[in-house]
Amino acid sequence: MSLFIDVSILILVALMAVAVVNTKNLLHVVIFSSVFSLLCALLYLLMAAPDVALTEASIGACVTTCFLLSALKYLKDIDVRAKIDLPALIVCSSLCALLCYASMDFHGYGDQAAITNLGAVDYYKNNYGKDTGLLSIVNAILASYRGFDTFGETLVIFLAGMSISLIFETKVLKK
Amino acid sequence: MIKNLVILEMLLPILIGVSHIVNRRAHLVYLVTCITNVVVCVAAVFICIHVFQSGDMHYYFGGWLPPAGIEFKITKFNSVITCLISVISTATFLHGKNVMFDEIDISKINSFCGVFLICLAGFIGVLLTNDFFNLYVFIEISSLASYSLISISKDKSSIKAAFCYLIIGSIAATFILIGIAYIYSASGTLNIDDFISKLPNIQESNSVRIGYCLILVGILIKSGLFPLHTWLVDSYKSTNSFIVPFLNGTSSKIYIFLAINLTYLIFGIHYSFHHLNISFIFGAMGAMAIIMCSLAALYQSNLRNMLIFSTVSQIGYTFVALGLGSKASAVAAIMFLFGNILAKSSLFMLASNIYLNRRSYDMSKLHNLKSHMPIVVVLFAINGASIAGVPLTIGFSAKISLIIELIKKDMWVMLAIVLCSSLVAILYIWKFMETFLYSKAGSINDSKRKDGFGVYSERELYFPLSIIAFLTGANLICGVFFNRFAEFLNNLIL
Amino acid sequence: MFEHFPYMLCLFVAIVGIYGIAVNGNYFKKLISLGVLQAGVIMFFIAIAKNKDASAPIMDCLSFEECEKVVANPLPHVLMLTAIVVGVATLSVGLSLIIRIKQEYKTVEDKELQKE
Amino acid sequence: MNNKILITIARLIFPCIIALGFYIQINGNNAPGGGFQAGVVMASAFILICLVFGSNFMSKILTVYKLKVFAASGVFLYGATGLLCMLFGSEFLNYTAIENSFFSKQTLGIALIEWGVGITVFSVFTLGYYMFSTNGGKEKNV
Repeated sequence: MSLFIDVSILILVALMAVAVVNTKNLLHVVIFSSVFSLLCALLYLLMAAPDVALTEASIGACVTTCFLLSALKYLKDIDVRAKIDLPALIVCSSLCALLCYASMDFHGYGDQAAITNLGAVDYYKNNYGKDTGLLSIVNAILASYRGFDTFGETLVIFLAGMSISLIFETKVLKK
Repeated sequence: MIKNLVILEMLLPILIGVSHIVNRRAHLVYLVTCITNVVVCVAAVFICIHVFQSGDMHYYFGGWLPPAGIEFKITKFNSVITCLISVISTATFLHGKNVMFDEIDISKINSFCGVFLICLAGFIGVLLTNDFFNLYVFIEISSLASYSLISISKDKSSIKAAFCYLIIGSIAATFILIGIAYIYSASGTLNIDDFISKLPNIQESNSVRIGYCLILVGILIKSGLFPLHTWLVDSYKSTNSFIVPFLNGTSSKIYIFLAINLTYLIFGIHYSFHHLNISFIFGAMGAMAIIMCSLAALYQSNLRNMLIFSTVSQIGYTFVALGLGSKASAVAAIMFLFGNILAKSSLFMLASNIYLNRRSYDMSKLHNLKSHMPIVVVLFAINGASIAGVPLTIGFSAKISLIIELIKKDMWVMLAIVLCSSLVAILYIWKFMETFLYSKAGSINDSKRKDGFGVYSERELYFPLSIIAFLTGANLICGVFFNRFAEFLNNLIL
Repeated sequence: MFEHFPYMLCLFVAIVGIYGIAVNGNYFKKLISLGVLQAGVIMFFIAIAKNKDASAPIMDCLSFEECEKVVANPLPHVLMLTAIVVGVATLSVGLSLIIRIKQEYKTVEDKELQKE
Repeated sequence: MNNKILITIARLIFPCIIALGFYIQINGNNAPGGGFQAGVVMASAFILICLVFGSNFMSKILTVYKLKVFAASGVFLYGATGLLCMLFGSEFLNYTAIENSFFSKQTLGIALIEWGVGITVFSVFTLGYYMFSTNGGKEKNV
């Protein structure tokens, strides 16, 4: 039953993705991308990933939509809709078929005997409490086991801030 | 103690780069960045010596052992490349004081130097890391930093080039991420050594094969191989000339290192050349790169465009050497890598100095350079010779070892391509050498030249030229002692 | 075949993102399609991490043996927190570049920008 | 934008959002939350102020330079915590070195990390929105 719910939400998300890509008016594209992010957040919640759902909802829906809407002030709304581009369609569908064929080797969706559940994850499950004293395993991995990844990611955010201020301040008015 | 040096080499540029936001005095920021670069260079050399004496070094972040935590693995190969990257970044910074203050306005220099240092730390991270997802994070750090570095220049088309580079770079990084997803789901681990030990029993599965191809495609896009090189040409053509030697020496060359690492060290020669035949891909794209871009370089009248197209054709040589699938061909590819990093970065530095003197890259304005800047012309000749493959330089020894490999594998068509393209390389280098040496009748002679609107004569550029002379000297030393250099490279890859 | 269906849908969303980047001439829509591509990849990772009727990887006590429960694989969740934030960082840098392009070139269409 | 309704609502909501942000930050150890989500929630509070009261009012509270210094201090806090662990003789980012009686096992180091991330995310997203809405500080609308 839960597989059926996940698949139905996934189909909804896929339809919304097609809508985001094919809409003509830019304002509609921004609204659709916000709805797309919200549906993704719901999907992650159903797939037992509340941390990722909270992040996707807050970053994907809230901040990205604020940035896009405030950037729309500079761009005019109407854009000509691209007619169906056949070569691109063929290449993309063949790539999709190739990737889907390769994903047949995966463990089934939700299969607990998957190889990804052995190895490092067993180590995390057995001594997250002894090592870090946190209840949430995700935050234990995020902060201490793979803390260097999070440091790199903080750097990415810092770089985004610096790049925005570098790119915008062209002719800074001397006060 | 040496283990903490690895972290110093990695963390010092980040913390100093972050702290540049606070102080606004441009000259102080420039000085501090130069010192940081020199310290990183010295640390890299120490680590390199230590690794050569006592074998590989492992650094476990947070004290967690590999399958659980993230690990840095410093082998001979990546410690030597780290030394080279930090030498190039130090040389760019020490040489580029006039160029930087000329091209970038004062208010942006402190953020520029901050982003530059974080970009350097990102490149060092890409080289040293031994964890797939950490590799993706550092690729993202270094490319996000290079998008904003490229977008700063007086020419407005650099903004458009930076945006195209952002879109193509993000697609490449997302391909690498999908590849990591396939490899993670097939092997269950993110650690590279762990994956190598698990590879034999999951070789047959499709997801490892597709994951390998996706990561390889992402790396090829980022390294600027021929059909996927448009972002590289546009962004180097329009960006400020301070950053081009650094990016040419590091950004595309690091992804060539990743390609060598992926095909020869992680997946091994047997898997990549017998299970899936990538020698055809490398050979075909490399050959196209050599033909198309050497001819394109021939028709350029702009000095910098010529250098950019010759860089793309040099990348083609490296991938032709990589496509042959034997250890000796990998050594030839690394030799091309060394030669291109040293010679091409100094050529771009020379071009920026010529721009300082003549205020243009166009051939019509570069006549009779020998009377004003004799040293620049001599250095241009030596480095051009290394690119074209004239004896006593790294370029020559790389071409010779490639030709030997081609003859061994009796690929006569490829041999013909390599030979005639090195002839074309000599032609387009000589075309610019000729304009430097002889003054055209109608060209502006020195009496009428308007000195003074920011034109630098050679007397003011002695210090930058000594930096370039140091790089050229390294190039010559490695070229002259060819056999010791080849044997040194041989034991890089065990 | 049916239990691999979620993976295929996630990959379909990623491919729709790539198709959007290739087809749309407007730089703004290219950037949003890039966001769709990255969202597709994040879904793909989270689909790998799912276990049958698993709950969130947040435990009730400090040792796994005492409060045993079927838990989703926490590692891809951590990776995807990083991937989401990287996607937003790239999007905001791309957006600032688009605004500068609009101010310098007065247009954001690919065809008109190629002419220069 | 001196619309009375919006201003009164904004005055009411702002402290609640900030409180929610702090809750997510502090409760990150035992519930879904942490540095990134808390930083974004607090940034959305300041985006609300920028929308309702105009960016002039906003630039009085948090100028661009202050936001940049906040972002730099967040990353510095992260790096300094890692270096602190190295000073006590263990590897980079190994928080067992800075264990404390009040905080159980590694929670002191993890709390410092999360605060560093929260500050950086908050200041970068607020700076980003301010830059987008006022075109880099040049068009300060009301």
